[in-house]
Amino acid sequence: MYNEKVMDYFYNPRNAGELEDANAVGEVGNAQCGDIMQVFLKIEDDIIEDVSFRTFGCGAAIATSSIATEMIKGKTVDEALELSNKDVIEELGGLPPAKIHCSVLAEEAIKAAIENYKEDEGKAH
Amino acid sequence: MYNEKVMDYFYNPRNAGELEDANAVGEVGNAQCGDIMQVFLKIEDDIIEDVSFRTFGCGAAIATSSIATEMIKGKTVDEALELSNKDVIEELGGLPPAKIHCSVLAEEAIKAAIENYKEDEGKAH
Amino acid sequence: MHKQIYLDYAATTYVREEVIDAMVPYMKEIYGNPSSIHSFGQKAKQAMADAREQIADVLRAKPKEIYFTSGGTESDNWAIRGLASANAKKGKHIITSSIEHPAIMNACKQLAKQGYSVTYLDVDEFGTVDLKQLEGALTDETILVSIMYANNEIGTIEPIKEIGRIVKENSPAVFHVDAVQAVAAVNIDLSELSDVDAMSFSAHKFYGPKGVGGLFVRMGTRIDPLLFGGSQERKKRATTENVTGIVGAAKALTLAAAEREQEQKRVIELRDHLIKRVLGEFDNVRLNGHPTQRLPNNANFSFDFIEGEGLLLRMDQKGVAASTGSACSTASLEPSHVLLAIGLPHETAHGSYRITIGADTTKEDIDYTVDSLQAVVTTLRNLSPLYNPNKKG
Amino acid sequence: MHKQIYLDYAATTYVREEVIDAMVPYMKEIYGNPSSIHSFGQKAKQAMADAREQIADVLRAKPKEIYFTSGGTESDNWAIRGLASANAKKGKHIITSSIEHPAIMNACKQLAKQGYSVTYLDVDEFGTVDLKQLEGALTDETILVSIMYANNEIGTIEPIKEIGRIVKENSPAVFHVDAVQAVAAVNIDLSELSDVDAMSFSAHKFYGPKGVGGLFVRMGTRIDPLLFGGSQERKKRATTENVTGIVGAAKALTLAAAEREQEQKRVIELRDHLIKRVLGEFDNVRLNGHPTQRLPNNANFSFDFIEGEGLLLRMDQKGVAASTGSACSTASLEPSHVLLAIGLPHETAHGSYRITIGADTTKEDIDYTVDSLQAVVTTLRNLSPLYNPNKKG
Ligand SMILES: Cc1ncc(COP(=O)(O)O)c(C=O)c1O
Ligand SMILES: Cc1ncc(COP(=O)(O)O)c(C=O)c1O
Repeated sequence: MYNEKVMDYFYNPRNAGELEDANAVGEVGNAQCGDIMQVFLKIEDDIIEDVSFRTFGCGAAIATSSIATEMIKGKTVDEALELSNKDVIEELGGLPPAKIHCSVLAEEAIKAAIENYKEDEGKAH
Repeated sequence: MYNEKVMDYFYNPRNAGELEDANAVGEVGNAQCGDIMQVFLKIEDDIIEDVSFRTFGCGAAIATSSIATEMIKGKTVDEALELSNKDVIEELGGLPPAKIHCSVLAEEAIKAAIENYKEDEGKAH
Repeated sequence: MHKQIYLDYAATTYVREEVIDAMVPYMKEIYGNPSSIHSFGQKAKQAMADAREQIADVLRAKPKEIYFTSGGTESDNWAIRGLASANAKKGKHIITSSIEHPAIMNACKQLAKQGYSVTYLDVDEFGTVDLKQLEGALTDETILVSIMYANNEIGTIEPIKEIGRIVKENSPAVFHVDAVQAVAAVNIDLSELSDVDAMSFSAHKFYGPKGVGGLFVRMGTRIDPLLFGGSQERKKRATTENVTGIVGAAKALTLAAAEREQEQKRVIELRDHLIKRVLGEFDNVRLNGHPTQRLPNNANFSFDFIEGEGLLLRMDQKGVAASTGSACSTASLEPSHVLLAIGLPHETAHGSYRITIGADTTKEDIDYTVDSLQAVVTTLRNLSPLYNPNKKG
Repeated sequence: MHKQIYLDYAATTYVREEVIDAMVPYMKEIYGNPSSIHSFGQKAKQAMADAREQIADVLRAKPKEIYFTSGGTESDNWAIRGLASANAKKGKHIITSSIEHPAIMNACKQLAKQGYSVTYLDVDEFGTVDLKQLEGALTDETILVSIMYANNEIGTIEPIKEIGRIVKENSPAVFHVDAVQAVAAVNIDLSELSDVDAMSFSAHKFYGPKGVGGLFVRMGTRIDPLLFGGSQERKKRATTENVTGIVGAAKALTLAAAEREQEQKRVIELRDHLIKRVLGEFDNVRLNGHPTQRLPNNANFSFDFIEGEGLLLRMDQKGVAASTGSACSTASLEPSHVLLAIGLPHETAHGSYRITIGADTTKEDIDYTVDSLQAVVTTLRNLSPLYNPNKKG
């Protein structure tokens, strides 16, 4: 059903868990739909220094969450905002048609986290 | 499909062919329906001394024709008139439901032959 | 590579060695078309007649009441459409339950588009059909009631005899039973279940071949055909008969019936051991389905905070093949309608895991499965934003 | 006991040894349900995908255009009903021929009861569809034309390419072809037959298993399902897939395609030898069907003055199994609608005998058959009130 790369990211998720020193958190989805993703960012000087995730969802949801965190690590906030679900699917080498929707989760969670960060930044100033 | 007795009468029909010295002939059915039977009777002193048949029709038609001729041989004309298709089927040990109609042929052909005979007798007197 | 443990016998079974052996001659030697009147055809016809008799014997029905089909779905579709249209003059109301297999559900939905009205009965938390609601729903216009014998996901066995009695006392309806999960697994006596007018079964659920099933239609019950063509199956179901499959189905059912008592005992023991371990060793888990009125081989759990597909795949990686009612595995994005019908919240429904035991299952398999579940559930919960290890549900 | 000679390959075939060997692993080891996402299921799914590709390759179609069914009848019924209802908004007119298989005929008759109008095209004395009549019958309301590739009784091959062109030039109709007798026997290239939108086939006609067939549905052609339930076959045909049968069908078709050229030549030689002997040695006999545009393995004769069932049974007693279009063998009491459609008088239609040659047939078999026919035809003619040995027809 899934290709090997998806399976690898599902079985061995990179950046899984809660980041202790995160300064930005985003959460999207809801349990009713069967998909929730939390993303934790540690942003310093506009650079995403560290990132982690927690996901409630199917294999595709977990794999896309994981690879998306890898894809934004070390990037600037603006670069991270540009990450689309298409990029994520491409990086994974494709997803079954019924699973395309899962890849939106990661994109949205990252955007939510960065938005929260910017709001907090705004408040701090 | 057919029981052994039917098959036997079909493969080895008794009284098949045209009776040279018949004094009564009956023919019923038509080729369009797929069933024709001719019965040849040699009647003497009201007794059916000899009998034969020719049939165009399926296995059941041939078997019922044949056994019917056996059943009336040596009988009086009145006894022969009483032969019903039920008797024929019983004597054969049964026919498939779709073939019951075939057994009517023999009964009708015998009746037709005897009727013809009686008419001729009537004329002769 | 790990040991491969198949625990998805409700999805399908392998074909038993004895059944394969019984089938092969019908591919090689006795291969005639049963409609042919020559000896090759007549031998095939006889084999089919014998198979029909064997199946009728096991179900305590008459051979003439057994019609062969291509499986459970065709039997179900045929029953719903064929019984409804044969009785459409009497009314247009159909009753079924909200936990039926899609083969019933979607057939009913099709009829709803064609002017029939369909009542979907509720079930209680254990998946048992609401009998009071049934009684209230039956009218003089009700022509068909279809209730499954046992549910394929949660294993609940419905009170078929009682349902039949209520149907017949309160309506002129014919009563169809989807027994695809029950035939062979439990003892069904159609001479005793006299209110059941039609019943579906499928051979690949009891170690017979895929692609062959049947519909029992009680004498005197009118049903229109679903497949039109030649005059096979007493003009009720056209197509060259799958003689090989039919012989296999009969052999499989005969074997199952002979071994049922003993095998049932063995399977129930394994299942109860499984249930006991899972309920004893896990937090935030529930057993779905009825505690006692359930299929001998079915255990269906919901593990809170995690999603079923991930659970299934990680268990598969460990060599254990089972099933889930999770949305993600169904292509519909909705979790199982059965789990929602018994009142599970969505998030719990998403985390369901169905284990169904079969002929090759051992106690070691069950123990390995529970041990593996320990690891997998922990991993997935740690990944889950819903899980707080300090706060126990 | 005599030698047993099977000459009824158009009715059904045995399953080839290589096909059985290909199927057995899918009963024993790779038995998962293709809808299951665990490894057992995925392996079965892969096998099905491979089979679909193999069949598509032989027919020069795309794998996505091949749907599996339970046989020719289901494919035909599905095509007629599914294509008609998916296009019902555009019109309600259907065209077919008067020599179609009952699976098409009776499906059309069902639709006629539901408000569709059906035109049955005439055929000429050889069984070829009247193309002028077709052209005249097509209107803007015509939504479906269904014509068989080759007739199962008399073997006539229809001008499918020409028919397709006429259909598309004169109407918006979709074009379905019942190719149950033709697939494997003749070379069908669906990439070239671009006007064919749907096509039925059945595995038991080409040394595959009974109970499995398929429907080709060209990309972009809309069709409603016949079986409702799970989301198998891209939601077009519910039921647990008959993986074993599907693998067998693909294997059988692949083998047939590889051997076709050589086998066709061999079979045509045998058939022509048979036809030459029968027409040369018998009085009052005719060959039914087209003299050249006919299936390689089909010879259909009418012997005047005798009835087909008797002929068939007596030949069977001599060890030769063939077929007849006689009324008595059909339970309907009407002789074959095909023989009547080509203009045979009833009494001639009753005496038809179809010999279809196959993989095991030898020249000796053919000669034994003709010799036996000599004896049997003589016996039955002598029994027949229609026969006058002195007066030759
Ligand atoms: C209760 C129930 N009904 C119907 C079916 C459909 O059977 P089949 O897959 O043989 O079409 C199944 C299994 O798939 C089932 O479990
Ligand atoms: C031309 C034709 N169409 C349809 C069918 C029906 O196929 P099946 O018997 O596999 O349902 C047959 C054979 O029986 C046939 O010869």
